[in-house]
Amino acid sequence: MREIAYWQALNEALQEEMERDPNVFLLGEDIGVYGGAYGVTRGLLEKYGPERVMDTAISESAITGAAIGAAMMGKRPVAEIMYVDFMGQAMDQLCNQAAKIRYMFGGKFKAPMVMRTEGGAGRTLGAHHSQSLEHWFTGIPGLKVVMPSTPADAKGLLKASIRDDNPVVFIEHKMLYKEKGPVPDGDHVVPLGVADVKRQGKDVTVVSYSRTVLVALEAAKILEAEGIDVEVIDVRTLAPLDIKTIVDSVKKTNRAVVAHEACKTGGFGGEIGMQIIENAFDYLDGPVKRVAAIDVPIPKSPVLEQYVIPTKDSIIKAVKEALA
Amino acid sequence: MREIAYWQALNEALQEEMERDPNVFLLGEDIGVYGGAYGVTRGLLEKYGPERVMDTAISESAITGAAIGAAMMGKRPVAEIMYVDFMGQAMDQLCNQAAKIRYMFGGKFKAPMVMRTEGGAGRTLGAHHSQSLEHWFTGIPGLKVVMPSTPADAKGLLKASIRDDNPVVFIEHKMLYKEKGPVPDGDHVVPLGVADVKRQGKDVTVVSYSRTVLVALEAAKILEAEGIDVEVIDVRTLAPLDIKTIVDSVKKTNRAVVAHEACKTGGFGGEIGMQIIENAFDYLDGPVKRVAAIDVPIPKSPVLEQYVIPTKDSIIKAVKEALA
Amino acid sequence: MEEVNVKKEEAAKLLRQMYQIRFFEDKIMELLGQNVIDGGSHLYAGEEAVAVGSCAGIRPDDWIASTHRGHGHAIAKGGVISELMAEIFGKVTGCCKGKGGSLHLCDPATRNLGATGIVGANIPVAVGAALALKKDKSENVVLCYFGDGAINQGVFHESMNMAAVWKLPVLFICENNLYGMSGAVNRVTTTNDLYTRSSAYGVPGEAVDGMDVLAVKEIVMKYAEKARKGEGPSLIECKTYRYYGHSRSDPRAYRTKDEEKEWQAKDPILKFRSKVILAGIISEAVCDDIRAEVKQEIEDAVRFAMNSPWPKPEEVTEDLFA
Amino acid sequence: MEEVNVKKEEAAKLLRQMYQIRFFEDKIMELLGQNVIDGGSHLYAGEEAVAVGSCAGIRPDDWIASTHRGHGHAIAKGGVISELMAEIFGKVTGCCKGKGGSLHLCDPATRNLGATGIVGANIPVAVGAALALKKDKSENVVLCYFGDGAINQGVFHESMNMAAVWKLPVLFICENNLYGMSGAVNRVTTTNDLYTRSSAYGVPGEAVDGMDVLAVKEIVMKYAEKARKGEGPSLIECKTYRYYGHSRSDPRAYRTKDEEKEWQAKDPILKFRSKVILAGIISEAVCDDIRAEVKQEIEDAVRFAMNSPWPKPEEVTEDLFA
Ligand SMILES: Cc1ncc(C[n+]2csc(CCOP(=O)(O)OP(=O)(O)O)c2C)c(N)n1
Ligand SMILES: Cc1ncc(C[n+]2csc(CCOP(=O)(O)OP(=O)(O)O)c2C)c(N)n1
Ligand SMILES: [Mg+2]
Ligand SMILES: [Mg+2]
Repeated sequence: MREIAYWQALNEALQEEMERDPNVFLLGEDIGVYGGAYGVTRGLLEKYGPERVMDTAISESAITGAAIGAAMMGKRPVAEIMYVDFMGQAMDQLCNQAAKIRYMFGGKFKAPMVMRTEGGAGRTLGAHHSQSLEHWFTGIPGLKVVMPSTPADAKGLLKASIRDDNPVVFIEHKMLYKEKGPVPDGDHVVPLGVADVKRQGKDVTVVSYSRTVLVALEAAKILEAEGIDVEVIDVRTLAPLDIKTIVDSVKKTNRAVVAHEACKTGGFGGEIGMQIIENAFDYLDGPVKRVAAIDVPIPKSPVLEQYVIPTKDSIIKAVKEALA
Repeated sequence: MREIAYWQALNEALQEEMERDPNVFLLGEDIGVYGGAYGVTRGLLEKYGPERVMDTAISESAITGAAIGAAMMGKRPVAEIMYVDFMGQAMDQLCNQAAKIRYMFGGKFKAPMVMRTEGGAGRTLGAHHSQSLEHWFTGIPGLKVVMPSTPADAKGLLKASIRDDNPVVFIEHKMLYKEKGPVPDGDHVVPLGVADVKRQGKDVTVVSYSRTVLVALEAAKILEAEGIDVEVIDVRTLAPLDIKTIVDSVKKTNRAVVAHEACKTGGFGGEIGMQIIENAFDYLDGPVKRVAAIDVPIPKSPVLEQYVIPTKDSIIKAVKEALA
Repeated sequence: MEEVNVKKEEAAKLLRQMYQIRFFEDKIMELLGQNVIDGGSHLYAGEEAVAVGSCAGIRPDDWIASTHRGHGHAIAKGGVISELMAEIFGKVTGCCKGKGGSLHLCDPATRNLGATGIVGANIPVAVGAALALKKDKSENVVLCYFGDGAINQGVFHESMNMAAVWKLPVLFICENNLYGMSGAVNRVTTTNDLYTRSSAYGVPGEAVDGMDVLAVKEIVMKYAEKARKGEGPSLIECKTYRYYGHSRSDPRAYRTKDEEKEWQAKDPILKFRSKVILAGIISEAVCDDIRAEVKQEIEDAVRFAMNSPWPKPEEVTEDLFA
Repeated sequence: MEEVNVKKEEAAKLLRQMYQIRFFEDKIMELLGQNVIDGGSHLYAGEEAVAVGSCAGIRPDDWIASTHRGHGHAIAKGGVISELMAEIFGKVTGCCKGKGGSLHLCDPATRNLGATGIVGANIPVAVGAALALKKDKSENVVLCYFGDGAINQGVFHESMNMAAVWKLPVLFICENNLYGMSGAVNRVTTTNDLYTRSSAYGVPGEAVDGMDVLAVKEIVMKYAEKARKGEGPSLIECKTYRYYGHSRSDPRAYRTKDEEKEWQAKDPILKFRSKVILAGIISEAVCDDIRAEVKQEIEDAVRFAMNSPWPKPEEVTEDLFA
């Protein structure tokens, strides 16, 4: 299979969906000539023109609101918020308007829109450009939340998100854009709400998403050499969460570790862990373990930044504790 | 002990702290002549004048930012956001600025401020005036989060919050303002970060906060008649969470139920449950149970609203399941 | 004698709609007082000329975006009164199946994009709807209502700018009723004339007597035509007044009884009614008939709402996802 | 000959500060290119006259609130260059102990309230600081910097209004360098003259040549005096240009080489330098000395940063709570 980078996969998804459906359009800051802060919209202005690739002012609330209004009228906006850290400005529009429009209006309107953004640490950008804020959205009924880890998933899930009739928060990871991976040809769509077993194993289940999946896979490889067989589940869609796939795995391995880059306290890992407890308590040989960022804003200093976020070593340690 | 209402207890706390420290001042919408949407600031404008009780325009971002700037300069602002539902407008200022100012500036500035707000369902106000959004804040390192259930705690915790050198999100509950309870005379301060065992019991631990504590106490009373002895823990401060008190209780009862009015998925109950698992797994006779709102926006219709949020019946049911 | 530029049929319609709003709101106040209904309702009484005049100034297939004080908008745009009433009760026959309530009335059939409980939050949504219209090369426009208080929300600024840059067919209708909840316009801003804010965005702004239904209609028609021609947005400030308190419990300590009387003397319904009678456009008898019919209509709506079933608990999870 | 209204000592200081900023930024660019440092740095080269002129127009005990493009502000306000450099490296000797980085420089000692990575987010914070000053009946003022892009954030609007209503001692300094990241002012707004936005709030607004350090100083002094006297805020638009791309990877496709050259021809340092030499205020030799000294100072700062230790992992949880 051909290998392309994550950013390219996203770019393809946008192009293919824009070709397929004239109602799809993009709006956001610096997505036109600039091509997006991480290059995902490169070439699209040239191809589709300024009416379908709309550069905006630095106005995250209005960007989000405009997407909602257009979506209610039958368009399929894909709005970009440059960093998830800037979602603070868009929270009312996203969580009070987009998420609730269908329900509070008794099903009479819908808001089929995608909010593309990116998050995560790793580029030593400090406290305002490195966060993992998915927990803001996962606790809001009415939103779907997607966080792909591979180019193939990035493409397939973005296409599914654009076709979904609901608001989808689509969070990419800044350290993944240049990662390459195989992506199937043709209309590659990955359904929302379906987790993916990225590695089969029988000793312990590691549940993760976004970049941390790759870290978990590295850890699994190292542990393999020590005779520990790790199953790695990529939830891919945090909301709705495919708890069945996770529970099936835990019933097999009897041990679970949840790993993500968000802070430990209040992060989505607690939710995953709790659902494992609720659904597979009797199968567990020990407590569910969490590997997550230390509870601080992401510090600038490269040494501190690396110390704060999960590494393969911290996952290895947790897996061993889970097996102890 | 004298009995006063929750709103009065809060009002007393504000008055006493304004008397004690001239740096304390209030700002927010309709807190002056109007006295606040739920009357908490009644009489304060008359007593302290418009320089210490500052009515603002409907500008939640600027209210929050102004509080931060004043706090950095040595003031002790208590800002009011009328409903927690309107925090969407203030998220950047609160979570990116207030929460991070001390850390990202290497300790060189601090932001001693209180963001008072209220939340919860029960008045059939619909999707935009009934939410429980504490999970937005509990996942942000740098914020303290307080949710009192009784007049005494409301007073004592608000005083402690005002004296605290960090940003504190103080979330009241709209259905509690008129609830009366005993409040000690004098300088009644309740330290942040300390849970309170609101009812001793030996069979099962119910962990809760805010209005749901009262619901849990009602449930406990009914269960008592059936011979089930429930311990009810009011965490009071969600961040920092006093996990020790919770774990000590679970070690005694071996069974835990977490109950709150926020949505189940992504709510703070998952975090509490997960921390119980991490700290007391071997003491548990069964999975931690959650009682929480159904995962929908709060519907207007009174029948649906009551159906969505936890009731004493749902807590009783969960306790019995935990014991089964 | 002042020339009154309205045909008989339309005069009757405008009067009927204003009565509908007034009696609808008076009835809600009564029902709240009797604890027949609960929850918050922000009543539109006193401001009828704004919603009715502005909706008369656009076409039936144009759109509106409404607010927390939205009953008047929904009625003026042609919403089914009994369904609006049932929604405020929280009944399943309501326009949102009882899930929305007073703060969230909506109606795709009459092209009402719906109300929001968050002050100012409909503004960027209206801009987005106008963007969709422009993309479709439609001739339609969007009326976006909001209050004097909402104008101090950040989204107002972002949205005005976006609409101006993209020359979108949206009319920003500022309902300046002098107060937010209690905050007087001239104490929370540095002016009483909020239309002047449009100049910051290179957008035309104009104030109008919001107690005069024909004046409101006229100005909205003027700017709607501009918008249809691709000339972009406008900001229209309607000077008006809400008769009731912000909500039922509001003792209105921030304003005087004199001020209330002053504005009641400019009552939009009485004023319009006497004007059209005086001009011989419709007779007093016809006006009285309309009044009586509307009274009955509201009673019927209440009965409809009362007799309607509550939503069933199983329905609670419906309508979340499409 | 144009009259040059500056004393020798001050001219030397202004020139020195502008050189400090220029060479600091050139050095950062070099270090980024060599991968000696990492992370985002938004460079201030080209805009020196704005920070230096405005800080010269206020008192040492006045305050500033800075932005993502904040190195220049920190230096102009008198920050310790080596500590600023070390912060950008992420070293423990940095002004924020390595926890902040380029986007979060701050310094209570020089009354710099700090920079934020969130566009516009410092604006309400500056308003709050000015509120505190007013409460204390202080004569001090706050300078609040932000870009042409930030002016389209909702907080700008809310903050301007609040500062106007409360007549707070804050000067809003809009650094109009023609672009956000790539968004040209006249494509994301309907004007090129952003100072005009102040009128919406009843606040005075004025534009100034942001390449002329003395002009900037003068206008800031004028409005700072007004603010000290309780006359409230002002909006000062400084027309300027950033020489480098938005960030290192920016190919600058949104602007032309010609435009860049045009602005470089107005270089604030060269312009000021030749002006003061021509006017006989300081000699060319002294200017060259200053230049050389600053070059050395920057080299020293880099050495200091290089030789400084990294923060220790155990320090990672320090400084979160007071
Ligand atoms: C963002 C937000 N802040 C505050 C409120 C509370 N609130 C509801 S209505 C209102 C006053 C609104 O004033 P205005 O915009 O003038 O509309 P009016 O009620 O006068 O029609 C306030 C403060 C809210 N609903 N949303
Ligand atoms: C709220 C927010 N939106 C977007 C960004 C990304 N961003 C960083 S700087 C910048 C451009 C800012 O433009 P301007 O305000 O003109 O300042 P300049 O960089 O030109 O000095 C953008 C879009 C951000 N940091 N914060
Ligand atoms: Mg009003
Ligand atoms: Mg700029």
